[in-house]
Amino acid sequence: MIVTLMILMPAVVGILCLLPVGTKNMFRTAVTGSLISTAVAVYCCIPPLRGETIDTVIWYVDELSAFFLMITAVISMLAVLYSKDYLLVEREEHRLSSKELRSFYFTLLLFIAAMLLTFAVKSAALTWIGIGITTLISAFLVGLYKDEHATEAAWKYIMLCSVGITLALFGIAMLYTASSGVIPGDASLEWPSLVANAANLNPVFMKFAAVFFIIGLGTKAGLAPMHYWLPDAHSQAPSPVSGLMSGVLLNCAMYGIMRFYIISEVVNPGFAKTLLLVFGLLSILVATAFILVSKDIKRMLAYSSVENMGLISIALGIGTPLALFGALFLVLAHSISKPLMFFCSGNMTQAYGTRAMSEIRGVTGKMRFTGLSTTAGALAVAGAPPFPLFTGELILLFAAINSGMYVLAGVLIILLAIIFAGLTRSIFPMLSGNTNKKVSERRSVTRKISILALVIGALFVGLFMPASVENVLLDMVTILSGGLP
Amino acid sequence: MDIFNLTLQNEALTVIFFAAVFIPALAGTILSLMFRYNKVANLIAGLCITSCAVGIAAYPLRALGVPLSYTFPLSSAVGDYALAIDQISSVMISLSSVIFMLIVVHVVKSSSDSGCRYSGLLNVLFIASFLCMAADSVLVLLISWEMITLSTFLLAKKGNNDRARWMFFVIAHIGGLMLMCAYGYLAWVAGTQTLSDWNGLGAIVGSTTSMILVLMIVMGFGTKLGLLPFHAWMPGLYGTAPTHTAALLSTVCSNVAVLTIFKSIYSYIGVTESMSVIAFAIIGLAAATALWGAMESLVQKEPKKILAYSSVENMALVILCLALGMIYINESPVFAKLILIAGLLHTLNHSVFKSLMLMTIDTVEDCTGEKNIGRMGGLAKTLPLLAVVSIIGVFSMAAIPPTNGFVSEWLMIQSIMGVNLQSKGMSLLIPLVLAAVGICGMMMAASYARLYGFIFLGRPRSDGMREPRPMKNGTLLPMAVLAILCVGMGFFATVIMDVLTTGVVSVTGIAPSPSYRSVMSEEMLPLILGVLIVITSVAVLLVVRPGKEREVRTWGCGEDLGKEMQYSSIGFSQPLVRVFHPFYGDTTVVRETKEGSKKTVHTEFTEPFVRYLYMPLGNAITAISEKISKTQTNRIQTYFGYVLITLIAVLLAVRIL
Amino acid sequence: MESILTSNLIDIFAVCMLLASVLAMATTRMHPLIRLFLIQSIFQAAFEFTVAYSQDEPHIYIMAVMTFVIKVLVIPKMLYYIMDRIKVTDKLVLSVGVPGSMLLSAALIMLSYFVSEPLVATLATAERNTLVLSFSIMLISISMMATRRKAVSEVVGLLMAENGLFLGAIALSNGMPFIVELGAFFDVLMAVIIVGIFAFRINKSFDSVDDTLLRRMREE
Amino acid sequence: MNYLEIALMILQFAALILISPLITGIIRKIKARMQNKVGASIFQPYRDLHKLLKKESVVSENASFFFRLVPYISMTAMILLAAMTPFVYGGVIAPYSDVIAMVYIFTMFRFAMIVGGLEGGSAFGGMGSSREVMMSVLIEPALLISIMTLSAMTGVGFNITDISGSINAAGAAAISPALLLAGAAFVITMVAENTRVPFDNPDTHLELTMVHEGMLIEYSGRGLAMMETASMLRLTIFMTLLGTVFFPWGTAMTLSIADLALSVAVIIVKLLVIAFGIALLESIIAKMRVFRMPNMLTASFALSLMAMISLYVL
Repeated sequence: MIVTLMILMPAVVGILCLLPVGTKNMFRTAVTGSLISTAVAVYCCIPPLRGETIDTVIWYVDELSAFFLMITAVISMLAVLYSKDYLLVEREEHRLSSKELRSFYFTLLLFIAAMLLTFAVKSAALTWIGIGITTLISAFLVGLYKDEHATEAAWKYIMLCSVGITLALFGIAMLYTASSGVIPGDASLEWPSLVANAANLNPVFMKFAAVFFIIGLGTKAGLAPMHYWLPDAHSQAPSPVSGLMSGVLLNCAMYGIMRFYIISEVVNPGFAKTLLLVFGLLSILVATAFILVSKDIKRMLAYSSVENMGLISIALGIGTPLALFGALFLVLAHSISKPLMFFCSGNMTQAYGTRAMSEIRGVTGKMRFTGLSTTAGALAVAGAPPFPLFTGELILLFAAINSGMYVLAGVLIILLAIIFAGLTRSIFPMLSGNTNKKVSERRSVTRKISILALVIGALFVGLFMPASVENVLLDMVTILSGGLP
Repeated sequence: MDIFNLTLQNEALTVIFFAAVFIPALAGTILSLMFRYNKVANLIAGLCITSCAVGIAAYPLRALGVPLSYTFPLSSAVGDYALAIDQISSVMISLSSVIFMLIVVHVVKSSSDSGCRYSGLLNVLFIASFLCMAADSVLVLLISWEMITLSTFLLAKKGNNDRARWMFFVIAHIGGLMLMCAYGYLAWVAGTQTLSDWNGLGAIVGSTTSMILVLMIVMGFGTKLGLLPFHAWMPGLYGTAPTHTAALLSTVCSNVAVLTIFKSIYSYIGVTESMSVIAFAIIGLAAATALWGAMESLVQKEPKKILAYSSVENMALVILCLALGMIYINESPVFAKLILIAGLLHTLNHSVFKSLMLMTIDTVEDCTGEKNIGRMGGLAKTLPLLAVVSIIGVFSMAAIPPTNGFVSEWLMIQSIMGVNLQSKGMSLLIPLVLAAVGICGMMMAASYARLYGFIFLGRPRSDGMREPRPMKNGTLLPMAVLAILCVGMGFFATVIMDVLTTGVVSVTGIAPSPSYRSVMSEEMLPLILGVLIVITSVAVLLVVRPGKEREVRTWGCGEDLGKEMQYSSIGFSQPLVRVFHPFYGDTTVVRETKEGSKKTVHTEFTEPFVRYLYMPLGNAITAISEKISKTQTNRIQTYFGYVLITLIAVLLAVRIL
Repeated sequence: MESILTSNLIDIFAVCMLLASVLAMATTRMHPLIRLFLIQSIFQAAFEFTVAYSQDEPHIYIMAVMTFVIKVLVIPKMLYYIMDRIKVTDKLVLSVGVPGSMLLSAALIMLSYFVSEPLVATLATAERNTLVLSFSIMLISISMMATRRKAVSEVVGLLMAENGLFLGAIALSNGMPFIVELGAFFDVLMAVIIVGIFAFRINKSFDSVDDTLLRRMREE
Repeated sequence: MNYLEIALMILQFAALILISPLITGIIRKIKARMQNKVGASIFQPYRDLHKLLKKESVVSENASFFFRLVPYISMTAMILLAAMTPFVYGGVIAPYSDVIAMVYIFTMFRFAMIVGGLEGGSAFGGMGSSREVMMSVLIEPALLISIMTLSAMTGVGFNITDISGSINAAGAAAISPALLLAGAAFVITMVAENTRVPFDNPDTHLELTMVHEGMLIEYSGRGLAMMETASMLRLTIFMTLLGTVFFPWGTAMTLSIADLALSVAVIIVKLLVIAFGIALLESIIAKMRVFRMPNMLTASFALSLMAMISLYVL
């Protein structure tokens, strides 16, 4: 019951925003609405995180989904908070009419509701439908600006993701045929029952299901050869949306792959792992190349999301408990660092009016707060010490070495070093130097709060790991390695 | 000692000690984030000085038997934050804190670049280096090592030297990643995260893997110490960064690196008989780096770059000692102990005289505004006190007897020569190493003579030199302390050697019974030699008292000496460049002067490594990424094609494999 | 009421659907493409009807009716409407050429036979080739999307892939649980509506639906 | 250490310092004789020094405090070395005469002169120092390795007196390829270090030839006197080292009068022979071009290296 409330709350707030009320209190409703829905989501996630899974006809929330739900709720709340002032500026510069503003909030909150739905549902098909809906809704968000770039990006986004989703649907069909003989009736596509008797599913069908599922959802998660929609979509969408998309939307697809990974590892162990390893390495290689070449800050951040998704899939591919712990930690780290960097780049692009990194100079001089937070963001994204991505990469390297994959560790070192070089080479010159553009920091509390919250959150996750959080992660590792909690 | 309850006492003392070290520095960092104006900057620097002062107490506390080991309640994702200061690291921590404190005092006094941001980052650097030396868990070691890199990167910001800083950051990060792998593997083999329980892991792992691990650890730390392939960032960073950052980098960070390499090789991995192959490799590399550093430092155009290469050379000698120790430890442990003491003593001496020299260079730059050594000269007449302090520094760098530089060089040569190795192949090594040390020693002495001669002596070559601004009062204090320390450590070297012996014995586990003194030529020699030099010079002074003097313009064979009549700094090292020509990447450049009529000929020295290794590597990577980025044709059809091809490829692979 | 008649009918309808998609690969104009999609949907409805009839599964009847209503009546009407509104040129630019497309589809069919070899071994004889057919329809329609330059042709390709998918699902295990199929249907419908909206936008901003113009997003 | 030994040591130390100008005089005299010139008397150096000590020193205005210190540093260094070298019996501060310290005291003297040379700010000083730098970079390692070969050969550690004592005791058996090679390298180093003919012409002040003179050009009066004595003392020390360490046979091992007398006679003969050798060398070979010097110096470096390697390998 609480789960349905959690999912419907953002939708309701979205509809409220449509009321023809002044923009001032429309913002107010949006922000307070998202605050309440996050509170409800957190309240709903606390019990599963402590172990009592919610298991009703439609909903199934165990530690894994609660972990993702929590991340989605918190990050989307910060995104809504950040977008309040971001859109005010957009309206002032007449890039968006107030009607579009209102429809933006409606679609944004619907998008959040769809994402919450994906994590909470019990049956694989419903997860698939949830992912389908998020794609369709976020297409509107990507195509918000209605100029040809945005439309083209949205078009590519829908078409490629729909192809991906169709393949995933075929994967689910295969999954159903594999499980229909074994599990009677409607339960045959539900994650818990699938995990329960995963042992006696038909292995050949499961192999095909794995291939289609991983390629289908891989397109959605931005794994290598199918990731080409990601940079266009993330660079054309407004910054809060691109922060939300790369921070949380990619997690939906990764969540789907993880759920399927649990089952497929029981049926034919090692099959999904090799696939994920191959796609992971390919994504990091491609991301390295593009990070070095790209000139636009948001495209570079999108490629670094591709790289992070590659890291997570490699961690899944290694499969040892330490690697799975690393994968989950990387998901958490990425969901915090990437939105932080997107919000900071949002500040910069709005102030300087351009996304080309070569034209943005002297940020710390002119905009002190953004300068400081961008330094933190850049270090977080590049994987420098106090921030969580460094610890995540550390765990991944430890796991790779412990499971004897020295060649993988060697390749990872080289690629991570090049990516580190590429990112720092482009971002840090933007901070130093001086510019003759009239640029000033926006006097907005909400913007500062959201960025500050992310910086503090990143530092906390990076340095400390209280025991309670550690137990949750360990429980999830047991789920991921096939054991029912 | 046992009059009061020792255990309770120690526990409280440890907590108080660590709190007293960390709290002022943390307060300084937080303050620096909030405020921007200068009054607060001095307060922040003051906080940093207090935490350094407390840091100095590490060795005395450790000597009194207080077990400085503590685990923070909060744990991190990869293990908990544990600190433990053992015997050898307490020595390193105390001395590095002394050096750190003096440098920060100089920063405050010279206030050449001491904004809030700068002193805040100094606090961060101190915490990071203290943590790294006192690390007891793998995570603390790796995170604090990377934090040192990060804070140095941010500290090095001056004007737009982004390119040099970026190169440093990337190379140091590559080193960091290598260390991650090495220590990750060791953590897995040892099963525990706490470093103090690691000993003799080499035996479990087998000789070839332990050799690879040693190589990775040495190269990992070598990126920051400046071992051969990784040294190219140093001249760039030292030249453009604020001098105090360079001073901290070459003293505190190098101490941290040497300490951790020493502990890793000798106690975590443990040296076995079959590791001599890697020892040979490291010796070869260290000798080559030392020669390279010496040669390049002779032709640099900026004093800070000369000192950068001198750091490369000195650190290479230290690594040479550590590697030689790996060979001697099985042949004759007593000499292994001697060479390890020599290596560690040289690290301490190096941090003393290098920080002294870098401070003088900063004061020179501050007072005269000149950066290029070719336009300096004649400063000794106008700033005599500075000249006195820096001549002591130059003497100790050039290993002239009464000073500490001489002692560590003397110990090094003794330990290289003393041992008589059984196997023929190994003993062939000794003459070559001795030749390398000899040549480096003299070449560095030449480059220091050039450094001192062309800054302080001769006629001023630019108007900044003719009337330099007076030194800010108080900047001389830290330099004077360091100069006294240089000569003091030269005289009372044996005291420091005994302190280091206990540390070396505790880490390497060599039997303390035949003390290193038995093998040394004459353990009191540094002191006696110093005293003798003083007595003889006083005697000579009395016998030949300075007579009447008449000051006259330097004789210029008839007409007065023109500006160009004086020797130039590149001209000074030109004979040596001709002797060692194949190693220098020198190109002669003909440049039009402003009036266009006169042409001037310059010799440009580019670092051959940058030209033949870094540039091609960088271009290759960008070329490959250029090719890969061509795959993004931006037409949606090709993207569908990619999805289709991946699907077919995977299905075929599944079907065939 | 399983009988030889129904199993033959099932095979015939499946083959006809494959034929429709192969012909779609051959057309060079938009209207016949949509008409072929319509034919394929009819065959698919018929196929579902026969399966429902032979398996006595009530929900497959509803599936057949819904397929007929949506995919035969509603979607083509919408596509035609879109085509008229944005006055797009009927000519379809093929990047591979008709003979090339035919060879490509033949290769894809052979490939799907080769690839689903292990899968087919475990199945009863009846569904064996329907699975392979659905496989090849999907691969052909994706390759159609990859080789046609028109935005609307991509939509048709996507819809044909859906048809192939449903063919496979129903053939293998008498269709998925009902709510799943319902969800899938709505998803397809939503996709077409949104694609329609964006087609208008593309038309407005590019004043043509030719994808070659969609190349401004180059990486410099 | 009874009083006789101490008295003898001080006497020997004083004698070494006092006779150094005499030896330079003798060398000049022999060289003049060979070039059938009469040449100044052998006591001429004493008179020169006496004259210089009384003269007023003219100092350039650019010279800093270090300029006045250099003569004292060099004198201290050389006196210390004189105290260390075994002359008739053994070094004055025998237990502390460490070989490595001696090499570094040589470097101290050379370093002070190089920096002193740059003081005046004139081209001569700069050129002298830069050439001295080139030479010393190649000499110092050769010196270090050749002496180290001896200490490794005898294996008695690093005390110079013990080394010469053990070679002396070994007698004829000590003559090994290592000793001969090290001796040859030491001879070349001696000639190069003291800037004798093949490397630099000590008699003239011609700009082209001068290395050693270039650095002394700014000095006058007492400073010059001290620098001259220091370089003369250096030459004598080198010669005594050659005599008593490389070919030590005959130096006194015990304090008996007979041994002492014999060792005094032997040392005088040795010094004269070496002086004659140097003078002969100077009048046969012409001065080498500056950039041909490195080949000769690397030859000496190679010789010393081979000496040490032969010690280990054979």
